[in-house]
Amino acid sequence: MAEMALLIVGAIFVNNVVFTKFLGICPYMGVSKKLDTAAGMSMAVAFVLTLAGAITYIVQHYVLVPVHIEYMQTIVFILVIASLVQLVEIVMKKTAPALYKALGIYLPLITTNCAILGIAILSVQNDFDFLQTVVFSFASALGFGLALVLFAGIREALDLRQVPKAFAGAPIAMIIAGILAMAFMGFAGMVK
Amino acid sequence: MNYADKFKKTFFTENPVTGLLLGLCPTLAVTSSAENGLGMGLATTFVLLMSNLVISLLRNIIPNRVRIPAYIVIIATFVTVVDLGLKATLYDLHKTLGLFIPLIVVNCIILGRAEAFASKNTVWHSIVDGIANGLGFTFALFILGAIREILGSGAILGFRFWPEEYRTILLFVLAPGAFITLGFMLVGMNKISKMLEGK
Amino acid sequence: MLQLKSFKPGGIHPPQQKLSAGAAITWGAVPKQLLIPVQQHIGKPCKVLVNKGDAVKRGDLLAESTGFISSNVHAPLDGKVQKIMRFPLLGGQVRDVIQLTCNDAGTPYREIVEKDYNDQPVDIDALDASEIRKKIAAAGIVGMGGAGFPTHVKLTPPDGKKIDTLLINGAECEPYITADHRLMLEYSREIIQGTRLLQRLFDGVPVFIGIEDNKPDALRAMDEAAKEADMIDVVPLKTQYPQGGEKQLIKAILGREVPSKGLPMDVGVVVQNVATVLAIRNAVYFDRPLTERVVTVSGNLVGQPGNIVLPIGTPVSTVMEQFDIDPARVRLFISGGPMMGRTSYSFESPVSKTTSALLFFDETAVVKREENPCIRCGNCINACPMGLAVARLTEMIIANGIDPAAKEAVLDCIECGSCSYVCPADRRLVHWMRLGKNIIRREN
Amino acid sequence: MFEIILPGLILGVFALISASGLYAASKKFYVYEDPRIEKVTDMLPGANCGGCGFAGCAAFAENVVTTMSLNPTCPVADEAQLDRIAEFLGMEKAVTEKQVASLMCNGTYDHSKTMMEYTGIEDCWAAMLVTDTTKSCAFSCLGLGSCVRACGFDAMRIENGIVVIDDEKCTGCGMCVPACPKNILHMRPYSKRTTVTCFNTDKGADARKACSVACIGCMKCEKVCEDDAIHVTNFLAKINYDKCTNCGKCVEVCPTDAIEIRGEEVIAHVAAQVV
Amino acid sequence: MEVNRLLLMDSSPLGRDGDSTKKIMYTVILTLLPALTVSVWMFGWNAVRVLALTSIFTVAVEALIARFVSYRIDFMDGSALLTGILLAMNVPANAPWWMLLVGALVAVVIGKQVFGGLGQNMFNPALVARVFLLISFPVEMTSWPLPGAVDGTTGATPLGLLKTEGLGALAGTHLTDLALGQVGGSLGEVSALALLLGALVLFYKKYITWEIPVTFIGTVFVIAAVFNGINPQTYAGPLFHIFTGGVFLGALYMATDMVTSPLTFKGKLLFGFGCGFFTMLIRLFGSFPEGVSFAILLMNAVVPLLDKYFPDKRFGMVKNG
Amino acid sequence: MAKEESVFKVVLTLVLIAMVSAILLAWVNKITREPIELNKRAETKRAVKIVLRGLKNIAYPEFPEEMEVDHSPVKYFKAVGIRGVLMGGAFIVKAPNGFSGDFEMMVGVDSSGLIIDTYVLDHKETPGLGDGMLKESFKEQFRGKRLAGTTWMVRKDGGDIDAITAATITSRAFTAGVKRALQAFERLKKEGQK
Repeated sequence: MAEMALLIVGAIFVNNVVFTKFLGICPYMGVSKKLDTAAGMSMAVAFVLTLAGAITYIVQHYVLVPVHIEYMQTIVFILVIASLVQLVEIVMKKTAPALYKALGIYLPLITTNCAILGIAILSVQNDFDFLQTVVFSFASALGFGLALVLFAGIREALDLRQVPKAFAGAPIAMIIAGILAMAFMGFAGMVK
Repeated sequence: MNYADKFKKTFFTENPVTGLLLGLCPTLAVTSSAENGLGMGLATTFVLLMSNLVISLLRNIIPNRVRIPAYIVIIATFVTVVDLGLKATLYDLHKTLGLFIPLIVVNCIILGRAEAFASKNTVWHSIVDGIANGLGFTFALFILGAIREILGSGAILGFRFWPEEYRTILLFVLAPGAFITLGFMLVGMNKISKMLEGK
Repeated sequence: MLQLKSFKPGGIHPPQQKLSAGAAITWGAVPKQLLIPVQQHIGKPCKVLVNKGDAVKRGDLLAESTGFISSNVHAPLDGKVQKIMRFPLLGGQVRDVIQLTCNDAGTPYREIVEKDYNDQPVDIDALDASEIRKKIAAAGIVGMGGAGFPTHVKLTPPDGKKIDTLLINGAECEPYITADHRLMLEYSREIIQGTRLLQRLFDGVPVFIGIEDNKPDALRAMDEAAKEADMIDVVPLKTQYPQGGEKQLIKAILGREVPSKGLPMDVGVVVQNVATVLAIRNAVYFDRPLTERVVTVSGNLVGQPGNIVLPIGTPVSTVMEQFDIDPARVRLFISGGPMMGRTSYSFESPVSKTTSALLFFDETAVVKREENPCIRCGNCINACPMGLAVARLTEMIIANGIDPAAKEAVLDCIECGSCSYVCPADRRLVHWMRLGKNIIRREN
Repeated sequence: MFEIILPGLILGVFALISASGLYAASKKFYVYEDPRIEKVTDMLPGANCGGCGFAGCAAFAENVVTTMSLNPTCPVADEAQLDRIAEFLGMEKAVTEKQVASLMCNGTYDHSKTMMEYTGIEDCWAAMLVTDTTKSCAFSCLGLGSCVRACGFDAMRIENGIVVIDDEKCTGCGMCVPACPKNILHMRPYSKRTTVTCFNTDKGADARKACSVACIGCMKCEKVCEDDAIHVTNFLAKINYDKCTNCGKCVEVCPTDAIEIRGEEVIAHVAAQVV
Repeated sequence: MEVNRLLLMDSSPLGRDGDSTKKIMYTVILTLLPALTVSVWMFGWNAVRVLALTSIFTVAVEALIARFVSYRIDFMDGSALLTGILLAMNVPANAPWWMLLVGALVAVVIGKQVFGGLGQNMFNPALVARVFLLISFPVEMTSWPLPGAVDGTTGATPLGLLKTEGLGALAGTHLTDLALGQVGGSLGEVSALALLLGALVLFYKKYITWEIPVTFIGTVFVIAAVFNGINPQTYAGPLFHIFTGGVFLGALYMATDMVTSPLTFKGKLLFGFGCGFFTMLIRLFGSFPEGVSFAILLMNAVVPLLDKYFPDKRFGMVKNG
Repeated sequence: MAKEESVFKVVLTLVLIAMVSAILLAWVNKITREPIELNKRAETKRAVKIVLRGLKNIAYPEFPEEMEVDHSPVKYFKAVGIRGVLMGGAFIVKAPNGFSGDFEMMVGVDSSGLIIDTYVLDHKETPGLGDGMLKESFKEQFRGKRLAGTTWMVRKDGGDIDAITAATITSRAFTAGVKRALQAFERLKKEGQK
């Protein structure tokens, strides 16, 4: 239990996907202009990331490893993830239009969210078991969501302030991310 | 197509990184030194070139409905080729680039160019486009890596600016430094682009 | 010691500056001409009934109300209509005014007025509520505290709104202004008469007269006058700005909070200013329309600050002559108090039903305000009697991105000026809030 | 050989599952949406980068189709792609003549008297909350630049107390018109260069007192106009641009210089083009 | 009547009280004097050197920006000076000059001016600089001169000792030493009482309110007490935790920084709680001995959310009308 | 845009592309497998050479053997002399609980149990801080030490090892790693004597 807690804290704070692993920066920059979109994106990522974590685990351990084609990991994972995302989108659109309205529109963006593939590969590299993989994926998504929502809040507030023209937009966003990354370094060493 | 113009564009005004803000994950992650930046940039250029080439060749064959999965498979193939190839030849570089080689797959630049350009243009043009964008990407990564390396470890590509005993600003080779440096670099590149356009 | 009542949240304590508190109400001479604004109330504009060259008598209807929320305008003096033209009013608006040349220029104004009140009052006991309301509406009475909302509308709550308390506003919290203070001292009996009339309108509900404790003499006088009246109590209030705001007064005296976007009647209360009550009394007792009011004349350029009865439409320049004010030295001229009053640029502008004070300042009293960046100190929020996050709201207004939730808050602003007053960065918070309200209204 | 064929087969199976799955799903869970949205999505670069502010290319395309506007635009697509989308949706610019904004006021500091020192927020609407005018004329341009800030094309500037419009930079977007609280900015066709530079509806004498170049409603222009293009109502001349021919006669007869004709060489140039 | 001077037209209110940004800034600086005096008494001329250098550097950097980047900046408004002094209070007394220069540059440029200057920044500039330095120059930033030591001997802070050597190493440290500042640390970390003395003035002037300091210190106290209660052998006591390190400096002067703290009552409570919580999280489980600066920076990032989702009750927001 | 595509074509194209890709990859994998293996081994070998330098006439196996010390796997290359005598060994150990987790290091020990040198194989310690363990000045103190006679703890914890400034945690992990390697050697020696 304590181990799981550490895994979760580690994935959210200590090794935050965005601030220390540099994964998912594109949506982090792109979808963080408004809090609502940021929250929607976070939920969509959490959903897909957890699902993808589980499926890639199965693929890795029941297909790739037995036939010794670990080198095909990238291509198989991305194919699985891309299809999964599209499938989820299609199914959700029909069966749960309300949910689709809330999450679905972020789904296409997720295919190119490297956090999904990155976390899947990291889980494999860390030799996680199935449960660990799922928990790790979900916690990483929470970390991503935390970064995204924090950042969206700041950007919304920033819209109301007088940022110099040269820095407005992406540059200031980067610098803020830098300061946040600095602050997150305070958690270093918390999880061995 | 005016090649000089095209290259100027992809290096500055429409540089994938500083102009369009694409492919930021590898940009930030591997630029703790100029060498790493260069390596990642070239690896990406290779994938970009090859995928552009193949996709423009197959552009009339691939059905629309499975376009994206097909492109991704093609891209992933070349990424794996690079991965294996680097491991076989430049083992140390591969070790530092690590996780980010497979992630070239999801680098928005590649899929973006595949969709935006290669799927609609001839092979030759797609090759030029791939090289231009790849080099633009490499250029940005190299500059970013160079700045961070000079500030953070006082050296670049093995050449030291000041003696090793002197302090360097460690933060620049760490995660926060990547963001902050890129932030300032965006400002600088914008200024340069404006100057170039002003001419 | 008894804890005096006051409102929460917010509030500030600007210097009182009640320079004219000791000066009894004076009466000037009839001016040569009057410039009577056609509209002196909030609501539908009036229809002008007179034409160029018409001779009018004191009390004649000059402009007629055109709807329920509208108010009549009467001639304060006998005279001849010279012209109807655009003219800058106090507060900077350029509006239609009726220019009236007075027949009795130079005669003491008091004589003319007192003639009216020497008659026997009408038999008020014979009047029923609707007749009283009718008389008030006919007399063109509007809220004389500053807002200028037609009084008869306020006194006619829609069906279903039960009024259980009547408040008389004698707080007069603005610095400098003493007009209501003097009225309460000198006309306490008449005000109580007016109050009882209002009480009758609402079936004898309890009445509280709220007066700030910086006017002990007025408190005593009103207490005395209210002694024999039933269910009329004088409530001393702890001095705090903006105690005179309707919502704040209700909160202070009754502890009730008027809901956002709501009116006092939503919590069963009607609030009337003492000057308005006096006007109501005169209108009902003597059928006199509202054609004059007491105005405080003060400011650092006024040697003898005082309170004077002025016929509506008197050009300010006439008052300045009477108070010996050198126009060349005036740099800042405010109608109303310094917190909520408006600046004006023409000394020819006329006094209206809502002009409570005329303040004249020279260069030395002017604070030149350069807006500095907000440092989010939160003073504005602590001072705001409406509990608004002023700093955030103004940020949104400036950035032109007022989010839906914030819109309601912006519209709640009562423009009391407390936030700007305490802002260390000299930000024009009230002005921005007013602009914000304006933007929201334009959107709708 | 087997070690090479096996991976091929495995990935082939994956592809088969994913392709047929997607195909089946898209059939089974088919939801109608505007087919144009998909078409527009196809025309976009498809980077799904989110750079436009929308959640992906499809969301952006939906916005384009529903609002019929390419604003906000896609930062990745090039001109040609955007043009293609515009063409597909039939959003080509109407071939009507370009409109430009023109100010119906010439109340510079020289022509009208400044009545006060306004020290409030530098914004016309804000000023209107404090005073109806800053000059002797109640209709005049406040010169605080709300329109300048509303103009996205750098076509306006404040000069000598009034706003000056650059006809060449003006794109006729009309954003400045509602930005003016005095309602004195109006749109006119680019080629019609004759304007009444006054909005004062006071009687002649009052108007003249307020501003030396005010329209006094003397009717001279109305009489001299051969095209029935200028009429005085409420002591103010107004031009009907459907009829005006830029003849300039009204300008000549106006006793107060309240009618202006702008850049005559430009008119010649435009005329030549029209022919 | 002819008027030869134009009247002023402006929106109400036309009066103002006497407070100004400058006055606030310089008052805060003055209230830091007791703490500064204590640190000069402890560390001697070195403290004066650090103070002077950071002050000059920050003001100079701001002046240069005001001069060369045509942006409306009043570099003497006291905000740069205050940042400089707070930065000085966050570094060891033996900090080399170049580190202070880097710190000043980071504080003014990255911490403040890139956001648009005074009032626009999201993070406390002095803390941005402190954390920047801590990460960049860990050696210089973690060797603290001992108070009164003339020979330049350095040692760890009590928190540093706790982290690396466990509770046993602290046997000789008395609480009174901690409260008065008789321990190693940065200029401002040393004397909690002197800081409190200065802050009393700020409370009186209402420049700071009780919510953030009380919840901040309270949270630290409670968490420390809980852990100390569970295992007094491993975890130090609550009084140790609040008197040591930067808790007082952080709670009274850094977390309460007007620009970067929430505006609302509930926001302030949560902000203080978060600062305390993260401080203790890092102190107890992280590898940095001290977490105050990280905690405040983190909570700075949450401020927009707090302001947005925990607004104060507006007048008239009553239930059932 | 193309008209409605048939299921057959859609599925077939994707499958074909996938298969071609996979076959291509399999082929690339086949030709690169050997060089990659060589590269991996070359690195280890380089390390072994460094940490066992100065030992003459020794032989060690191509692939490491494995054992367990403190429940942690230790890989090692046994260096044997001409007559099969144990001349030393290179031990790949996990240094536990570094600043950023465990890291892998190699320790070379000679026949008498003295440390020859240390080599860090793969680490994520903070650059400029924790990576002080790569510096000569730090590594020097370990050389020539043996398991006995030294308290294998950093000075702060009452041991004999001078920690890297401001990187006590890394030093602690490093020291523990070295100790582990030495214990492994002792075990090896005992086994050899049996």
